[in-house]
Amino acid sequence: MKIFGLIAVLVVGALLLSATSDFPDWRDKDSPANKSPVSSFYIEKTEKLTKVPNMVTAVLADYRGYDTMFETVVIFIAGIGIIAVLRNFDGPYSSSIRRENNDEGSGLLARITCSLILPFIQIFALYVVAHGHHSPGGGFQGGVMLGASYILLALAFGLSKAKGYFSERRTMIFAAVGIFIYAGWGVLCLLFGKEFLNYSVLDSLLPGDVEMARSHSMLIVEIGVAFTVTAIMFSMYSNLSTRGRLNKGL
Amino acid sequence: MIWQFDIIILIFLVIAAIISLRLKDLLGASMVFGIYSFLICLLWAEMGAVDVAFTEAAVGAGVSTVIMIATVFSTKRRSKD
Amino acid sequence: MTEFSFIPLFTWIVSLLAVPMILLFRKRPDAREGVTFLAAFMKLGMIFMMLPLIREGKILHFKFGEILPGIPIEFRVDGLGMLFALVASSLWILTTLYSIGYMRGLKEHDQTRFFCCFAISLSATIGVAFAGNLLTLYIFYEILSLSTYPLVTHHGDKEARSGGRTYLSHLLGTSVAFVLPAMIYCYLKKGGDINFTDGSLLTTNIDAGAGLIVLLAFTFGFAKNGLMPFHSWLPNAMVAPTPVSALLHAVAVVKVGVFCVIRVFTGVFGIELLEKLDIAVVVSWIAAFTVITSSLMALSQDNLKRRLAFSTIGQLSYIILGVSLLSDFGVTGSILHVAMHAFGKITLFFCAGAIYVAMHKKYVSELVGIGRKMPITMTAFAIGSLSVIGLPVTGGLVSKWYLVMGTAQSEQIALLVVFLISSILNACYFLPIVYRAFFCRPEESLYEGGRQEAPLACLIPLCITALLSVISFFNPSLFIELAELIIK
Amino acid sequence: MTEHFPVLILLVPLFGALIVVLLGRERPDQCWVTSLISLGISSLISFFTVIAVLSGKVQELRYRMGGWPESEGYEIGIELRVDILAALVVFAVTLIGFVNTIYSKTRAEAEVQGKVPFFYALMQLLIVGLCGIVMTNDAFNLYVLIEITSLTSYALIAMGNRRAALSSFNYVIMGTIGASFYLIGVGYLYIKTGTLNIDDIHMVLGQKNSWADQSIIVAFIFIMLGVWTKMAFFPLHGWLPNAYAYAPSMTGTFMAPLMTKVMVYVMIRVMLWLFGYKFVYSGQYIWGELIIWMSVLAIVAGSLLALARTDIKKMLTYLIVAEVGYMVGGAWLGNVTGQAGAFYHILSDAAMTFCLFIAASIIVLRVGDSRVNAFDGLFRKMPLTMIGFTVGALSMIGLPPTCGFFSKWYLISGGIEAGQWEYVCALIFSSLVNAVIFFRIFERAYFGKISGVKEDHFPTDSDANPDIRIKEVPWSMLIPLFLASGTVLLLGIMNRSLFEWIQTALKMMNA
Amino acid sequence: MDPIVATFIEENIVPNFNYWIYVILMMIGLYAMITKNNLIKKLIGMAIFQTAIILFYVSVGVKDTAGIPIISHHGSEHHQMAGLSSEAGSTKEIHNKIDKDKYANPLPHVLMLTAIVVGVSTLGLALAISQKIYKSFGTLEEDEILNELRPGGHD
Repeated sequence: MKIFGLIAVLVVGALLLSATSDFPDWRDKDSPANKSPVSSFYIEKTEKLTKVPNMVTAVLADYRGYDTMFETVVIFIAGIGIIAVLRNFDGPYSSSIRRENNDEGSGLLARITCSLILPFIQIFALYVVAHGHHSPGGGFQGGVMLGASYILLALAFGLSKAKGYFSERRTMIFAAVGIFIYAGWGVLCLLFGKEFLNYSVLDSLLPGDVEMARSHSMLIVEIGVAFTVTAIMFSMYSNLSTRGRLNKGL
Repeated sequence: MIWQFDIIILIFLVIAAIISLRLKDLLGASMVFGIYSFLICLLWAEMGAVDVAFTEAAVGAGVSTVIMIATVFSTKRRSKD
Repeated sequence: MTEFSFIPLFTWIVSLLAVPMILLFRKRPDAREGVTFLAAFMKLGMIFMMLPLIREGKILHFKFGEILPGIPIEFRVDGLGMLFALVASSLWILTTLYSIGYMRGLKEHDQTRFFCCFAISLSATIGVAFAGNLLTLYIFYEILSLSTYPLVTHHGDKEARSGGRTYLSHLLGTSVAFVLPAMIYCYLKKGGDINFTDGSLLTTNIDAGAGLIVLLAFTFGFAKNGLMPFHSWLPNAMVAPTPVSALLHAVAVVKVGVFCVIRVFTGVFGIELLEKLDIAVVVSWIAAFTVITSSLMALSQDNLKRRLAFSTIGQLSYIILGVSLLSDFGVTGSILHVAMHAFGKITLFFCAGAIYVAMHKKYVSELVGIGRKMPITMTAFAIGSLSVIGLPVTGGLVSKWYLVMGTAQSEQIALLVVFLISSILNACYFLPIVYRAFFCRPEESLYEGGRQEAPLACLIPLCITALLSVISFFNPSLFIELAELIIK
Repeated sequence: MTEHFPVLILLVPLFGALIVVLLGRERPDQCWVTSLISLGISSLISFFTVIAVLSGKVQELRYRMGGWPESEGYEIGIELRVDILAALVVFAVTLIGFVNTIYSKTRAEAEVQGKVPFFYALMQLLIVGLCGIVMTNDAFNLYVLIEITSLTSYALIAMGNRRAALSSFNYVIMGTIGASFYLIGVGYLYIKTGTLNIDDIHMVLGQKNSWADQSIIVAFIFIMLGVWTKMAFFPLHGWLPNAYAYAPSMTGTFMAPLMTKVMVYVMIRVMLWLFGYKFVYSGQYIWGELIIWMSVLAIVAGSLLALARTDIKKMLTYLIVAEVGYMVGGAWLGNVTGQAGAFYHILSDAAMTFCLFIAASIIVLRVGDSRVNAFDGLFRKMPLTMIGFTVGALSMIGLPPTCGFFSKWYLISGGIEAGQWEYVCALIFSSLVNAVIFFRIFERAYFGKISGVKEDHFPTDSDANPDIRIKEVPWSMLIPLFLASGTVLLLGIMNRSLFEWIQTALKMMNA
Repeated sequence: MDPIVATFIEENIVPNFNYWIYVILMMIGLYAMITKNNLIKKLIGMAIFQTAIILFYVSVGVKDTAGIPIISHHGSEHHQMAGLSSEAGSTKEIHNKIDKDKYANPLPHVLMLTAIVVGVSTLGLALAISQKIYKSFGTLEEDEILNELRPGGHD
């Protein structure tokens, strides 16, 4: 087995290395990928068409928004997939919400530190979501940070306390609603008579002109992504850390 | 855009990857994998892919390490290889 | 010349329509058999309706649907198909009568299933007889194989199952393995149609090697013709009840095999092309080998039905041999032999079944002096064996005469010798039975009680078939006429 | 309205999945109804899409996501592209999903206790992913959708027993390797062409005439390896049999017919649309012959492995491996007949695999034994089920009225046209082996001793044995079975028109 | 560093170094996925494998002389001052003409965001499955699991 694996790996590596021979140089600004009309269109026209200086956000949420919707769906699938595989529901459904006497969680110092920094983490996460147009970040990164803040809460104060804020039912609703916001916004464009996710028709709905309509729609879409990612990150952690029993954390 | 950094980080990457795969203690392996993710996040920041770096910092070094450690805690810690 | 007509379709479908009725009357045997009779007579009636048209040289023709590009489901009634359909459907009536006597006499189980499968297989046989292109032929051929499987394995015990396994594996395997690719090859070669019009492959530039391979693929692929080395399903299928052996393995199934081969020779390749390529002689030598070998094997069989089976293999190879001579007399003779051998052989099977019903004897060695107990049966047996051997006052002589003429016409003296040797062998394995049945002293057990014939339902059909094979000697004109329609 | 059909096909099940999750665990019946409705609507829409594409007004539907126009001849955004082939496959996918939902009504309750909504959500998302794969015209979007289908199938399979979990883990490893290889291939294409739209990549490769570039060849090899891993082409089939055999029955019934077939479609798509006839079939690369031989190997090995199995579902899964060999070989024959035959076989094989899996699951459920001798005497006990099973089996063997015969016909004609006799022989061999396999089963079902019936001389005689009880399963399982077997026959009957549509569509690409 | 060496490296090593390392990382990950015995180790290998591919994609989009793909106005003004101060137009013009060599290619970044998400989703799901396996088999070593299945007839 090991030998077979080694041979296979070596063959694959040899193929790939042989292919690198006729690649354009690394950092070459005239490589086909870099001077192709597509990427130059993104770089040159983005700000004019969408008023979003962060091209990555623009491409992510507008030009290839269809991809990003499915990216969110992938996260969603992972979340409900983990529940479907691992979760074992014992007793009535509501029992997973009930508060236990939390002898869990970590020491006093950690709790105090967490209670001090958690607000800042969450505020920063919201900032990342909202400011993704102008700076690195966006719905996904912000969502992950928000979810991480809840994970931190669970680590410090025990899972049951965290579940008090973010029960399982609520995580599911949040996750579904996030995609609802995203896809629903696209369907709104459909209802206005243009293609799916064609934000430009919504300028009648949103303040500002067509470009601002695109920009605002991106913000809304990113918020949807943030909803889903936050919920799923937390439910991932809470299921994996308790073998799907959701009774007490690490 | 300094290629010296680039090369150094790449070399460290390979080392981190090998270590994390050779450690018999799965907890340690997960830790080293976190380091690996952090290194690669540095690499991307250095290559100008700030969004990717941000995401990797949040996901790779953050969440995926955490869930991996969670799994290690709830299963066995030592592995045979 | 060819005219459109619905009659072939009705002829094909009538026995199919009988099936639900039979299922409906499963609890009332008389009504059930009544339905079967009705269907059989209607079928025969329609065929007689078509007969005069065919004799005028018309070709009835019906097609519907185009299941593959350029290939419809197509019925096309010409002399050959007419003759075969005539024989099969007329003998179906007799067999139905006979099987009523047999099945009830032995209190067989699952008679409903038996009659259903019988009806389906008959309609499949008619479908083969009237098929207008290779695909239709193939489809009905497969349906026939599948629908006869329950009949062969009727008893459901271990022996029957193994027999059925051999049966299905041989027939299905060869047809899928050889016929299908050969058929597709012809389809591509001809550019999208495989109808039976004379010399249809003649238009294409096919060379001798490919032609030989395709010809052999067809000849072995239609393994129902019992050509060696794919013959062993036939003796194994003798585990079936005797009516099944009688109709299917003396008339329908095996004759379908040789019928397909005749179609391939006359319809797909065409005599001229075969003469041009000069490849048919290979087939004729394989057939000759089969004739001799099977006759020798038949000599050593003690089970009566197995002996009949081996003799069937030999007689079928007569037909293939005759058509592979490519001479007018040869082809006519082989087509005639389809009918004549049918009459003779079904008589023999009926007699074997009657003996089994009356005396529960199935081995040749037990038949010493049985002539005293069942004279009528054994007389019919004698006539049938005369016909199969090809001796006068039976129709067998006519067809064999034509076959011998064919060998002479195509200067194949060696094959002529084969015919003579095999006739002697046939005599060797039939006449002793008749002789010992009548002229030897039986053991005492056979003295008490007077004559002990099988029930009338069994007796009447075998008398009729024996009579038919005598009549067909004095008045074979109808068959000859139909057979010669193919030649010109 | 017509121009929005492609995206609606995707959106309806997507929203259906969300609603199902929101409904939650307390209302399994409403979950079932929701997914039934959503998949029904989606399959209706896809049916109308087929009509629209056939009606000739629009040869193919192109749908620009976000409505971004192309600049300098390059697509900026993501584009959907539905021609007749895609429309047919999408219709098959949605229809099978819909029918399988009917089947799952009773099974889902029984097999995934308390997780019904998640099952239905994952199932609908899997349908979304498959439809997206078929319709998208963007190489990277294809990757994302492949991952969606993979993740959903990992989860769906792992919902089964412990064996299912283990095989699902192997599936995760193999599937990730496959998808990542595909991603590598796309990356190599991107670094050479600078675009991700399939048509644009094809155009750029044609312009630069960079067919012979090392990296393009490597890209092709890796994309092929990835796709083959996902479709369980013979040497890479290791994950498939256990995964589909141990998955919950209602999962296996619709995953077995769909996943491999859709990946075969992706392979044909990549070969003809992305790289193009000139590159794939040009004589300068040896892979043509090689892959034909590999497919021969796949067919023979798959059939023999299936012959060696006594477990029904295992046997069927190995038959799938053999069928994949059929399609890969047919697609690589290099003539339109072969490609069209392979494509027609995608549809017919989906139908007959669906039929056989449903029948097998019903039998295993009712008899409680997954080995072949579960079939003893079933023609008497469950006649309706056996009728459905028989239709599927005859089609698998390739006997005339069913669609299996016609797909074999086209594939063999393609093989003869291309002069690839080894492929023809492999096809015939496998159909002979299938005949052996299935007639072995029929014999058992026909003569096998029925448990609980007094042993008389004729165990199969219903007249003599009045105490044989007919025990069929509820209609919610029989209706899907009959729909499937009816589809098998229908495809066989209307094969000609289907084949001509497919042929015309493919001729355009090969020109 | 010695300039000659530096130039040598810059000429010959740098242009393909990223690609080499990506291939090496990918081989490491693939080898671990295929041959490692522990399921968690397999998953770590899988994560490394995926990050290697991401590394490849990101390396494709890199340009020297290019910064992050975020348009920063004062940055471009700066460039205006420094470079072609001759036509110091209104900021509108400056917005209109954007030198695309100043910004990295954003497309690979977008694709890789998606790829990272897919990676973490796969990882989470696979971890869940491995926990289920541990729950029913009591171990995460592949050979032990197979040994336990052996009497059950594993093929």
